[in-house]
Amino acid sequence: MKEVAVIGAGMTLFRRHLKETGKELSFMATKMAMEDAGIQKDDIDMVVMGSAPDAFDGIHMKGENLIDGSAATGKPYVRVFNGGGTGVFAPIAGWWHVASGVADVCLVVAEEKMGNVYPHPQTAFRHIWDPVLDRPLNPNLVWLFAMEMNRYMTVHNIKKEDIALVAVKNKRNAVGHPCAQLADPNITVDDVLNSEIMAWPVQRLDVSPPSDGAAALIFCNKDIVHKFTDDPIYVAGTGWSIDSTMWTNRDLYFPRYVAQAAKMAYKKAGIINPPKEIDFAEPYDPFDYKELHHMEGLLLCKKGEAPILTREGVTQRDGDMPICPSGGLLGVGNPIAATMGQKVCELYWQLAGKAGKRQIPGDPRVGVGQAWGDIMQMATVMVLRRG
Amino acid sequence: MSRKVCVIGVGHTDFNSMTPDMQWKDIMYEACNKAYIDAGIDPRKDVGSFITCAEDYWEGFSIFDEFVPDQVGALLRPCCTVCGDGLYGLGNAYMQIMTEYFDIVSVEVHSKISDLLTYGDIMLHAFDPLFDRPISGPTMRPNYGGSPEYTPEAPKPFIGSSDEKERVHPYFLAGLEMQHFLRKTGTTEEQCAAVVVKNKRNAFFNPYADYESKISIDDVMKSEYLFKPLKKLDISPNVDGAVCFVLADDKTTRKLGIEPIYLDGFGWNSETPWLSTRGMDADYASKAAKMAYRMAGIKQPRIEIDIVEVDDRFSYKELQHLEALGLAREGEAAQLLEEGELEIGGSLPTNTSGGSLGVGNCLEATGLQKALEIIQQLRGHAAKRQVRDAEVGLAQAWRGIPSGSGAVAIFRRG
Amino acid sequence: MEKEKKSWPPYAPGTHVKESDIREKKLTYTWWEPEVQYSWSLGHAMSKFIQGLKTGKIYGIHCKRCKRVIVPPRMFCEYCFGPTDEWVELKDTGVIETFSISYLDPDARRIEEPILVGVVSIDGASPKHGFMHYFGEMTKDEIKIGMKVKAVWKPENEREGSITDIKYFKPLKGGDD
Amino acid sequence: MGFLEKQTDPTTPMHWRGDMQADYFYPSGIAGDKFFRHIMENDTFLATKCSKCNKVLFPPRLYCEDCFEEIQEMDWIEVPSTGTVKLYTVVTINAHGKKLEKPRVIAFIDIDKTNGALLGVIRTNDFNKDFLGTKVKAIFKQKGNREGTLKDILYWE
Repeated sequence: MKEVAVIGAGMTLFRRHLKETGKELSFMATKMAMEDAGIQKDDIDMVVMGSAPDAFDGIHMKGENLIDGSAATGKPYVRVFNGGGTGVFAPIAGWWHVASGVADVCLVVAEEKMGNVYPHPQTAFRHIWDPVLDRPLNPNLVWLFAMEMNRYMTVHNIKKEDIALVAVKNKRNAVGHPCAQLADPNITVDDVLNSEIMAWPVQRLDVSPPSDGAAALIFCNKDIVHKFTDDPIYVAGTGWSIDSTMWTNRDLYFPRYVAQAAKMAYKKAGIINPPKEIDFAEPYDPFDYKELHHMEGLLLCKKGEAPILTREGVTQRDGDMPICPSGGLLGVGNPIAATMGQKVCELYWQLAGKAGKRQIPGDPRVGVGQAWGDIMQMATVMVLRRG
Repeated sequence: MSRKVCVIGVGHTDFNSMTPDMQWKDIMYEACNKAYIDAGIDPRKDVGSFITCAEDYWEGFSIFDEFVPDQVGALLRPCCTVCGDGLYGLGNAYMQIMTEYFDIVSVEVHSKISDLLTYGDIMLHAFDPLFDRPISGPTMRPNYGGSPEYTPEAPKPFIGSSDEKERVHPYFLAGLEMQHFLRKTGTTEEQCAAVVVKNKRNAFFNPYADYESKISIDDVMKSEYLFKPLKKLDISPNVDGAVCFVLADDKTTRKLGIEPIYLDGFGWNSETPWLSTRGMDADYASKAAKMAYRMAGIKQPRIEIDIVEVDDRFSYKELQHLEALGLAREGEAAQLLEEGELEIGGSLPTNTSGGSLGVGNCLEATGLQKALEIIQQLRGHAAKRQVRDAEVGLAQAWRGIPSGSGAVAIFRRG
Repeated sequence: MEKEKKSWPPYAPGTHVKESDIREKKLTYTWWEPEVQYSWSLGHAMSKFIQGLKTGKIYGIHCKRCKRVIVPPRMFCEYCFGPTDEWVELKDTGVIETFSISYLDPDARRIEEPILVGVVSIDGASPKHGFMHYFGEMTKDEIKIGMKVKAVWKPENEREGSITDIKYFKPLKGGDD
Repeated sequence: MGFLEKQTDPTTPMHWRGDMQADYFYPSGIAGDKFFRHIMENDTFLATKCSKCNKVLFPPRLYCEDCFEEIQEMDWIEVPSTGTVKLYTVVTINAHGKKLEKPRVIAFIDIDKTNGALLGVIRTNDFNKDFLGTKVKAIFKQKGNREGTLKDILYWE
């Protein structure tokens, strides 16, 4: 197996609607990553596209449509897809292109244009449900999360105030992020608790917004990394896992699939005691409770302990275990697959000391990024390490 | 010493124009179950990672990946969707094994296209929305279904500008490409028809094929022009079916006591998505083949390769692909066909399974249906269509209209 | 080295478009309405399940190896990858595993009267095995996790073989069982 | 299939209808917006020239996909809305596979003074004619009715 290094990353603005086409967004993110790495199109051997449902962009086989913007014309190009998990899964696929020795330099592009679908991005989510069991009930996507959140709160007896702290933290963290859609330096817990109820217990400010955006990442083989940088960041381990389609057949209070994926990634990375050995994490936070849920799934704390850590300030950017220092999905935006920008690109920027205003103090060496998708069943985990 | 990757098990369902009694989950389960039994493994214990190749709109779900794990045996295991032909899945499985994270990886791909009622419209949905799709017809929903109500925020829909009331079938692109191929290589329509005759005849000896038939060149020539010069019988009809491959590294293969068939090389490539500037010479296939030949150490493909299965969703595609793969010179493929070299007993047996014209077009499963034939031939399990002394086989697939992407895989008997 | 000092991402490419810009047509766009219709095969398990609903019965299926009674039923067990064994008729009562009080319709438009919805685990099936449905005859303040509930069926002549043949689940009181 | 018990009554319902219906709005993008705004006011096209490989890209783009260079403002050029038929086909069926009311001729048209082409519908009543190499020009909607999409080109003749 070849060691794999990250040598460049880029991302676009995240907004509810962007004027650019999906191709153009991919081009912009790719261009930035290529500038970061200091390479040209010809240096790239292969390209991986990560993009979530075709039903957002409104283009069937949309991977094919995005080829030219992803610097992939005339190159081996493949699109991988895991629902919401794609944000971290696309880099995992990029990693195996290089780790297997098939490619030396692999570009990963993640793109999403949720603004294309009318009347609302959630219209596309109508079709994620089982056609026989669920769709006749006219479900809304938020129901799923509301049900999971309720179960999680009830089992561990968690107060909404503690969960709202996550939204506050992430929207404040996002202030230093130039691409952020919902950064807010003045938001308070009361703002979250008083926001409109969507599907109790989920309220407006508990939720990340639908967005347009793209992100890009460049991997290279360790043998040639000296050409690009003196201080490389390596992929230490990857893991992914999927649970049953039948989400009504298991207890939703704990994401066992996340634990499974995390164990796989930690084993490969040689991590035995995750809370001690991992310096910071970017768990997937489309909803504020999800960050807590995923911290527990990533084995960064015991079951039910995440809200306590949050209350104690441990997960703040200057805390012992910074969580979502980028601002996460709640602050920066949620263009499903393009959240690679917060979940993996951010790990790279933090470890390389390039995060500017968002930089975690204390010289972080190991970070973990995670995404989650499908009907509450898919987890993808990537651990990056410096030097 | 670096690993080698072998095919240790294959499983498939029958291919049928429709499968009303089986859910998509059921056909996937059947193919996977047969492949695991074939390899003699227990998916719940032995398989490290699972790959499914699918596209959302073919299946009818916004996120098809959700509906995969149970029936492939991937509960709480690494499992993912690759949006591409089955051969792409095979390539990714190869890479996963080479990372040494996994020893055994399964690749499943299926077509349940009979579930989809609006095939033409979905395919149009793959065209570029700004510069290609509008020429196919009105932007408003053409006939049935009725429009959903519009919110005040929604932009008002445009009315189609010309007098067209219907959208044309997206296969017009194949008609254009066929015209280009015929002009460039001097191939005739009769020669394309001969491909149809050959493949539908081969399908008689393939028990899972759905469109075997004894027809003459004349029958094909007399079939109606749908997209001149493309005729009705030049087009492969859609079928349902599923195929599953189980791959493993060479050490595990030996441990299982399985005679190895090596996945020696594979390649894939994509051309520009801009239809209007794409070359139309199946450049994707020649680039993918170059990559695969390099990986497999093949220098003279025409001599070293014993059997090929190339994408023949449209009759001319078989000839075009043979030329793109470097197995025939420009304009030579039709000549080889006429000389009988592409027959089962010829020097370059092509689409012995019956190809998409004989088996049916199984969309994303096309690549693995072709790879399946190669495996059966290399194992010597092809009964009446067996090619003698087949050692090296090549399978190639294209992603279909309107893409310019395709993959190639080369298998070698160990 | 100069590059290293920069804060990444150094700029944020992209042009923000407001909803009002679209309404006022400040940018050009193409509109398209696809026609996307399906007729999925139900398969043996789902077919039996919805026919059961039509006759007022909830069917589960037994996996003997895993000692699981599964609902909604399927032809194979995802835990052992073997075929499932025997059909089991379940009760139409169960327990609320989790719920939500929704003010949103499927297209994220607001509705006045909230929908009570959640997961019911069905009595007679293995623990935590159930499906999603509506709740009725209770207020949003009364509903809670762990509550016993019973299905309220549509009149027999209105049932059409669908999950909606059950109107909703209502609180189970002593005499109902 | 590997199942132990199956349905055997052929009259049992085995299908479930549904859809994935939604409507789509595609912004023209940076390059597209410029192009479509131009054809709303003019009867000519815009194309972009890559300063590196000198290809005249049509339809115009924000970047050259081969060189991956961004197109600069000064590289936009005006080209005539005429061209030559590169390839054509006569389509007789609609997307549902039914006969079209009237066959339609769809062609790739090489746009003059560019390295690009455009798909277009050719207006004709003679479906046996050989159109290859025919010079054609775009017929636009009346100015004022144009909406900034490819639909503003009614047909080619």
